[in-house]
Amino acid sequence: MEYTRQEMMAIATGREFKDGELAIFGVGLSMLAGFFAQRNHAPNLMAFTEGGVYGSTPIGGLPWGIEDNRISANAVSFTGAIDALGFLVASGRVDNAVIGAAEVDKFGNVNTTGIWAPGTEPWRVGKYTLPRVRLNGSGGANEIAVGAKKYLLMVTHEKKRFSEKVAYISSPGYLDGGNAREKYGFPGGGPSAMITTLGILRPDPVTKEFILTGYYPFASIEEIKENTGWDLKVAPDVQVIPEPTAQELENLRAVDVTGSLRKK
Amino acid sequence: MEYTRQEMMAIATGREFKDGELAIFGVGLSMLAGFFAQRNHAPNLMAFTEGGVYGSTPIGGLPWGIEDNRISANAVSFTGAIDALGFLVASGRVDNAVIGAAEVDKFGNVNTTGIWAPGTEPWRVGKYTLPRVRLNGSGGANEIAVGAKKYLLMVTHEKKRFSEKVAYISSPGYLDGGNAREKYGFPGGGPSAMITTLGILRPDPVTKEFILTGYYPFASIEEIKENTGWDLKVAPDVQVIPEPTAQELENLRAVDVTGSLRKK
Amino acid sequence: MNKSKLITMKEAVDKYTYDGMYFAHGGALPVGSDCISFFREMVKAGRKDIDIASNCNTQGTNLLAAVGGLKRMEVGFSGLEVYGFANGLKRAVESGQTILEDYSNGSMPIRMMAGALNWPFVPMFMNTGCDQQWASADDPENYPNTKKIPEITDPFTGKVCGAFTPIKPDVAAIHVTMADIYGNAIMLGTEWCRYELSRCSKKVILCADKIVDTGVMKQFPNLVRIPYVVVDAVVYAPYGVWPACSTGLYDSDEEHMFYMNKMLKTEEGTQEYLQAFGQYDDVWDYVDMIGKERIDKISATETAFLMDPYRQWIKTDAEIKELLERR
Amino acid sequence: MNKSKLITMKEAVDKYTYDGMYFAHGGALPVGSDCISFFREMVKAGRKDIDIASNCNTQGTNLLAAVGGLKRMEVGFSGLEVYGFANGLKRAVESGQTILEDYSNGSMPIRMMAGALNWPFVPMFMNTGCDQQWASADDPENYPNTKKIPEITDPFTGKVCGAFTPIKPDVAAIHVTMADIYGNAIMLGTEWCRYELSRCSKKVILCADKIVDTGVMKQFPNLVRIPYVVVDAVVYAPYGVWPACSTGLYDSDEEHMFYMNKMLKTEEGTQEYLQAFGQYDDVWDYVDMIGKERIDKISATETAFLMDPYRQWIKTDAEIKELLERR
Repeated sequence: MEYTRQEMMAIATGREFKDGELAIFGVGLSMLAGFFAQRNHAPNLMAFTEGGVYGSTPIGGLPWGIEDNRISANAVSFTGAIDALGFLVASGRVDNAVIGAAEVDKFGNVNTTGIWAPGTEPWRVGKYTLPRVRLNGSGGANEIAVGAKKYLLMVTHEKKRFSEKVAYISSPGYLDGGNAREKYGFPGGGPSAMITTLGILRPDPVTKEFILTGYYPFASIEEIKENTGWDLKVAPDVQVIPEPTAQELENLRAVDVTGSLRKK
Repeated sequence: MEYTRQEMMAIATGREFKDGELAIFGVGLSMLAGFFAQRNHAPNLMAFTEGGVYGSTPIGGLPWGIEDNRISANAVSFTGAIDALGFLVASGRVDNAVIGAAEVDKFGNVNTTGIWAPGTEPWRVGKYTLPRVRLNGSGGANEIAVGAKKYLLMVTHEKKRFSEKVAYISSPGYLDGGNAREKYGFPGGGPSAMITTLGILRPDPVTKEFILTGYYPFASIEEIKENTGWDLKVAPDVQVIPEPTAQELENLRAVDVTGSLRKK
Repeated sequence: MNKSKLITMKEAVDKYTYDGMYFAHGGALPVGSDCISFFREMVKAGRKDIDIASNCNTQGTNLLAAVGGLKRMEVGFSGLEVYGFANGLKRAVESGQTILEDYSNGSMPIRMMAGALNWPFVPMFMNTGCDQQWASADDPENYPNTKKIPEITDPFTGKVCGAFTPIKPDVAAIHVTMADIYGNAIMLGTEWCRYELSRCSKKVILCADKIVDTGVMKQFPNLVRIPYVVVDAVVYAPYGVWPACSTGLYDSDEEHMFYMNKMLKTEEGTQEYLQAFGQYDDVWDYVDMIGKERIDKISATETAFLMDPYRQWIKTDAEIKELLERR
Repeated sequence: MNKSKLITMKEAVDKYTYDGMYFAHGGALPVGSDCISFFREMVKAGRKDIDIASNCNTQGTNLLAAVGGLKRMEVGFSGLEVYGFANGLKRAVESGQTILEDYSNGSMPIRMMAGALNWPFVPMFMNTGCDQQWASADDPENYPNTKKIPEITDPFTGKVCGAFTPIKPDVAAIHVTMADIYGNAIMLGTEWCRYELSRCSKKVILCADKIVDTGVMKQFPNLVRIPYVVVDAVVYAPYGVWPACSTGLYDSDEEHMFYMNKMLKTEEGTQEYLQAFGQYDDVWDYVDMIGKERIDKISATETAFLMDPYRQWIKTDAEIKELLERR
């Protein structure tokens, strides 16, 4: 079967959503994965966006933003950001969500804020220097990281994106690992998986270090280790993740009408 | 000219509102006084209610409540309690308001919560005993007391209602007098006048004790002192308050269509 | 959003309410927009020891207190506005049967919002420097009380304000003008605390004057302040606010407001009232009990025009019966 | 409510904005519902040293940053969603010209709400335990920072959370779908932070795609989330969100979104862009500049049906000109 790595990642992400869950989707890949799940196996997934758009499905292609008319055209309710991100997400009510990341580390912390020259990261130099490249900041991902019962990290699997320690924590994962989140009283449970373009990493239940638990048919453990910036542990029961079924691909492509994931 | 004490009180209260002020009205007397002012001399008074009903005037008689259809029939906006009482009142934005009171004291503190047998008041016995008679509690008056730039107290002038110290502070006036409010950081300025069925009391600028500054043509200083539960001071420039003009009475009665104030 | 949540009033009370629960109701207004018929059903079911978070007392809490079912109430306003004191509640409080913990009409909805946000506390200037802070019915020996609304210092300015507990009820029944079977709802008139209440409660039951097609939600999504994702059950509750008013649909029934409150003044009167107005089987029976004459009178409301944009989506009683049977 | 607040875009910028002001904008969304044409007018007027509280970056802040007018920005999201990084803002931040203080999309509106409530601080779990708390662009030497979001202890449970400063801008420009001349406004689509923003700002200017008769407000008062009492000025701003979208009226102009952002990448490009799209006299000129072809294309939106209930109240350009002249 023909499919791209992006499509495999979107489908693997979508598989993590169960029917009936309350879920918030961001834009782009994350939204495609979510609406794929709704179409494929979770018809009662209750999806909403950061701005408080409820009960809608995209029309006319991938929305350009979470308030784009493409996602507003058939909504049943519009509220606001405090409702969506405050009452439902940061409060601990949301069951599942997806965060995209420019950089993650072995404890699932996410950086979407900036790229610093190696050695000049704020935590290393004890000073908030300007990033070499300014990225987009956290958006609503911080609320998801703090409040969602569980959430998924979607990341392109490249060494520069999988660091021992991120330059800047835009959205907290397990911080320094173990029970470190407890200190901050976060209502949410932390990231449940990293779904990458090569496989799936899940946190060790105790240390919270992310370990390899599955890889796609086209990838290998070796390739994944090579593309990970920390000494990646491999789960004893690591598995090959089933490739997309014909039905999954059909449903994904029905959502991805403009074919944004089919570009290799 | 024929008018009742209630009508005089409502008109005297209405005279305190200036054109263009942002004002919140409660039900009953307070609402009549406010809408009288809007009709009589303050056409741009911006009135709203505790529940967030904006831009309306009563239809078909005195509303039974601040969310009654009589006040909702021609509104331009309905929001909610946090908007009205939080964003506009407790925050310090409202220019003027009216609070009714079962009991007031010489520093303008208001009790609308209960009547205790003399000697059993919580502050006296150091214990929150049950009131002999349970009243209505503070409603939104506490937010007005805390936040309005200034506000008026409307009280029937009877000795039992004008105490040295109220049994229970439902809505804070000047507390123990002087600068006592400062300790609590209240955004509002405190009560600017007590408008009673006999006259008007205003706070001394320094001590904040309420003193008699005016009385109605049908009342006397003596009558007022007799009906006040503390040793009422009289302002050196105490004045007779002008009786309602024909136009004022006409406008008040146009608002008070059911004649609730005309009952003697 | 393809599962109907429409159940009957009796089913809702049976399934979602229980003795000792922490309950909240909304509008929670003395004169308008509260789920009064839900309270009637709870009284019919004999619910007791109820702990209530209430923006304001209504004829619903007044009735529940009158029958001795109200253990405790946190409230901003305990009267009936121009209709006077709430005799049932007043009697229960003065006799010591109901513990009444006082807050105010601004602090109660903010505490609900804090519950919705899952904050540990919420800082305010309201209710401090006065007896809402110093007097606690829950802890009456400790006066001035320092635990009900403890002081907290602003780390930026050093200013002191009050810290309040958030409100997170077990169950909330919320009156709405219109709801679809999935739980999307439109309110006409002030929301008071209904929006916040729908977000802070563990279970949410909508009591809707009208059941409508979802088409109205898609035409007016900005009016849908309560979306299906926070709702557990939808109940068809025609004239559910009676004898108080529902904006757009009916005015308050002045005669019955006074009559009901007068009857609740005594135990005997309360029983007599329940004999007359607590004996019906379902909502259709309930509407018959109110009677056509009364309904015609209260329905002649000046706010009726507010319903005009939505009439085409209203489900008939026959359609609603079918929706209930089809489950 | 009988004084018109309708003024022209130029008058609004002249009267209410000034160099160094603490400004806020809303929707504040990358792809929809921000007052982009208000930013264009500020750029025309050469406003500089602007300090901005922003839920999200938009083409408005992107443009202001590109011309060097943005001194500082507190923000939740600084990109353009699927349209990519905001090149004008990115350039200003990387060069050190604009100080960017990071928060998140949830904490920014809550800080606005705290400003509206006039709280000294607001406690949250958001943005703690991470670099929004530890890194402060305002105070970069102090890392981990302990003053930007200091810890505060819940007096009830002993739990620790973050204390945030409230936001109280000097001036806010807020896009709304419809406004009447008195300042009552209806928004279609998500509010994001516009409701809170209209309450926390000292001065509020509405930028309305359509000027409507007050009749629509009286028919749909529950849609009027911004009432006249909090509004200082109303500006007719047709296609004011272009090239982003206004729900119910027009879609985002994909081509121009990319083109504009590409041009803002350099100073030269920015000047070229302003030559092409910053040279107009009034809103009628502005609409001509966008051009009929582009307008027809973006107006063919799937959300157009959302406007149907309100069309009868929309004022024509001729009526608006008369309303402006009659002042």
